[in-house]
Amino acid sequence: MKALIGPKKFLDLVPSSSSLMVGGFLAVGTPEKLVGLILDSDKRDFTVICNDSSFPDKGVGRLIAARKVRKIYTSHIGTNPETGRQFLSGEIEVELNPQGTLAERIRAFGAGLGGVLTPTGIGTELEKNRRVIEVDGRKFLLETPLRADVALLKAHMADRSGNLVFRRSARNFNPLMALAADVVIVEAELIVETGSIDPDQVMTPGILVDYIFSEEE
Amino acid sequence: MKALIGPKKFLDLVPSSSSLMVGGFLAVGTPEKLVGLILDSDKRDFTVICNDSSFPDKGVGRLIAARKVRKIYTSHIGTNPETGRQFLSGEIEVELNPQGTLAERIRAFGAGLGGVLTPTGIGTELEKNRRVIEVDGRKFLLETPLRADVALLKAHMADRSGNLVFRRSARNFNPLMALAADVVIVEAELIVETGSIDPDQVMTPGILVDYIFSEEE
Amino acid sequence: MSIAPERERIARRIARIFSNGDVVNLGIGMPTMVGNYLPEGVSIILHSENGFTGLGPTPAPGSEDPDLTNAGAQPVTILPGGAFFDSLVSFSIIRGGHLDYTVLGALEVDQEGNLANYMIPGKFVPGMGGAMDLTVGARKVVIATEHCNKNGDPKVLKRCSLPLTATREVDIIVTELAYMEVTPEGLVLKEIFEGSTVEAVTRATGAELIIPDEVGRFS
Amino acid sequence: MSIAPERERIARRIARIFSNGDVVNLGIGMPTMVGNYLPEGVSIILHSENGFTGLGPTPAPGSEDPDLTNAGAQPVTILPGGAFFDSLVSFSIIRGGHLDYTVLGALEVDQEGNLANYMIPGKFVPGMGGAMDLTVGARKVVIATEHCNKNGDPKVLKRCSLPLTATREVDIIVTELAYMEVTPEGLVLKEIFEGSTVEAVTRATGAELIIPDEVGRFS
Repeated sequence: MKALIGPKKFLDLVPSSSSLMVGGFLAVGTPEKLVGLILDSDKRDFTVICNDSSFPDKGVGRLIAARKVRKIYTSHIGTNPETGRQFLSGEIEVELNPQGTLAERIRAFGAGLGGVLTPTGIGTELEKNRRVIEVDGRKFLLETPLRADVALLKAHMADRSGNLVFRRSARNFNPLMALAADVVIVEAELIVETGSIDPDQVMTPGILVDYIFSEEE
Repeated sequence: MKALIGPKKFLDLVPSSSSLMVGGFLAVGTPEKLVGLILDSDKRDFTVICNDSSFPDKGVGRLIAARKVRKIYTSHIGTNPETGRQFLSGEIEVELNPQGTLAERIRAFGAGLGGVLTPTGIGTELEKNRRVIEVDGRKFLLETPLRADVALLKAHMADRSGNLVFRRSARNFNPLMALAADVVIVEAELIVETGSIDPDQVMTPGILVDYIFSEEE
Repeated sequence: MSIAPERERIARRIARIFSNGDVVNLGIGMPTMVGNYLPEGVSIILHSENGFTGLGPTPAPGSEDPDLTNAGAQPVTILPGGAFFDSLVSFSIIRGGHLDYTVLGALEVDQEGNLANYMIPGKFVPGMGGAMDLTVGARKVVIATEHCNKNGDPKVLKRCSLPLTATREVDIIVTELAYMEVTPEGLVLKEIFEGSTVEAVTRATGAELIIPDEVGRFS
Repeated sequence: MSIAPERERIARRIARIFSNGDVVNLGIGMPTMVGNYLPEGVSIILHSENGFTGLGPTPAPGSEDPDLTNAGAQPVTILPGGAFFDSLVSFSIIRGGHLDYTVLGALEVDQEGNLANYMIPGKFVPGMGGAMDLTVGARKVVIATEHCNKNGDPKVLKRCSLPLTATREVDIIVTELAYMEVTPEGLVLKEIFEGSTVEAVTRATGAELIIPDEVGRFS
């Protein structure tokens, strides 16, 4: 049985200056309640790892608009003018990663790898900040693991053992991030009893989840 | 719609001396009908990539007992005395890989990576045949991609678009191999119409599958 | 949704590239339109990098599913035979060579097959999203672009000047004026818009064009 | 299934290592027995490297599911709260540090925490299976082994002579005579079997043992 946590305990788990992986693709699959709690708190100076910086009024975009993010690792900031503005003015640090590379780096940490060799980015500016390793005469960039203190996931359904089911395109980065953070917290649309989900249909095994958010706690 | 193929067409796709990835863990999740067809044919000299060499009377173990395998990439041969005997006498070449490394190598090819860095095997005999790469002062083995000409998968259910659902612990290496071979052939317990499987519950997307085996063809 | 005739022409020409059953990723913007112009009898499977195959049309108003969007966050549908997966599998499909085509826009593209489409330093830095992976990973890369930018300067160049998305990966470039292929010998002008001339196209192009004896026409 | 009292003793002592809720992978053979001796009130989650968590007991005869076996191909069950996954996820869990413990057998184990358990060159070459990954990846590695081999030679050594499964990864060694911990200072004898003596254990051990002032007893 996983601990159900309410807003107060949740905020204790995400101190200022901590690093947060946040599921979602343009806010689809982002745990908006958890983001909202951080937004309404005095917590700040977060490092965020997320596919994109969303929109100013959605997902992690809200944290950026509220100037709570010091650095973001992401693949795309084009939908949030506030990220671009803060980036050009030096208020926020942005490390742009190809989307597949971002996924591989998160997975690399989660799977205990020292890195992966990818052809993506060879011959581009990315080469400047990466080691180039040749295998059988072909060049690859060495991409190193990415971790976070806390992962904030959004699931369609969680059972009380932490097993998760995602829905439609809201799955995206959520299952990867479940392996790559010290503390994994899930916001689920439905919380069901252990045994309610066919174990073949679990998308994230419960052993990877630490806490399930519940407004009733 | 994927082509349904019968025994004759199937055997045309697995010529002698080709390399075969075969799903299964001690034959659980191995397509026994496809293995049986190869066994009963005059095809030989295969390279096999499989988690283990199974038992002499099951799965790929049958191909080994029939001396149809020239080389096997695997993690374990202890359950098939015939593999050990042929290995010690020099009749079969065996490349032993840690099971997780075998999975990563297959995935690396399937995902277009040049390789992955793994801590597994550091300080062991495996170092002799691998490049050692240091990242942040920690040593890793560079494990390179593994591919095959043909992947032989076993699914519980396949729809006519090639979407696959596996069952229980028969899943194992099957989903990984679906990305790592030129030709992907599936033997399914059930073949259903397109649209019968909830797209959230598909475990291998149909675009990765080339042929569905059907005895009726 | 109205569409400029030049953009429709590009989308229509690109749509004729595909064979039945091809798996294709269409980038945001003009490439997305390509799906509307497939010839009779040709059906392709669209891959959406946020996590599924079988991308279908926009849902009827009121039946949108907030959990089902395309890579541009617009509500879409999934067709029978489609499948959902996570971002890791999505990009394994992309980088592992499991897409037949990707269609992407360009800021600049050049005769060596280099592409620049993700940033203008100091001005416009949206990020590469999935574009670098798509360009490197898809079997064939098709660029959909206006022949010239808003200032009238050519976008098809000898050599890109902006930061590259990928090197030597582009296979086909389609503009409202020309259908070009990147070959080991250079950039070949295979077809021109029926309302234009080889001379006019050459003049509007910043790249060295190889002009075969027979140049086709498209409309 | 009958079990030698020495092996039962090892399994029983190891079972007392775990805390409630720990995620544990038990190797084939003696380690598998550990699950039968958990203290009252302690429930652990077993990971099976062939692809699931929530490994449960052997099914009743006649209700075996051919698709549901443990890593030794024996029919098993899955408990409520368990989940199936593929081999990639299974070993991501193992290597990514998501297992609290693995319990493995040994051919040899030494005072530096090195383990040899997958081959005897020229004689016995079963392969490492998942053992190398488990040893490197699990947070704590527990070795379950007889103190001496069939010839009476010690299996706990100064330095392994057989090819290594992993270097410096072993944390705890439990035999029918002793419970030992690998520390930065060396191998510490924490407890001995109540029917033995420190001298007898020291004599049967090929490693240098650090003997604390207080050595515990187990039964």
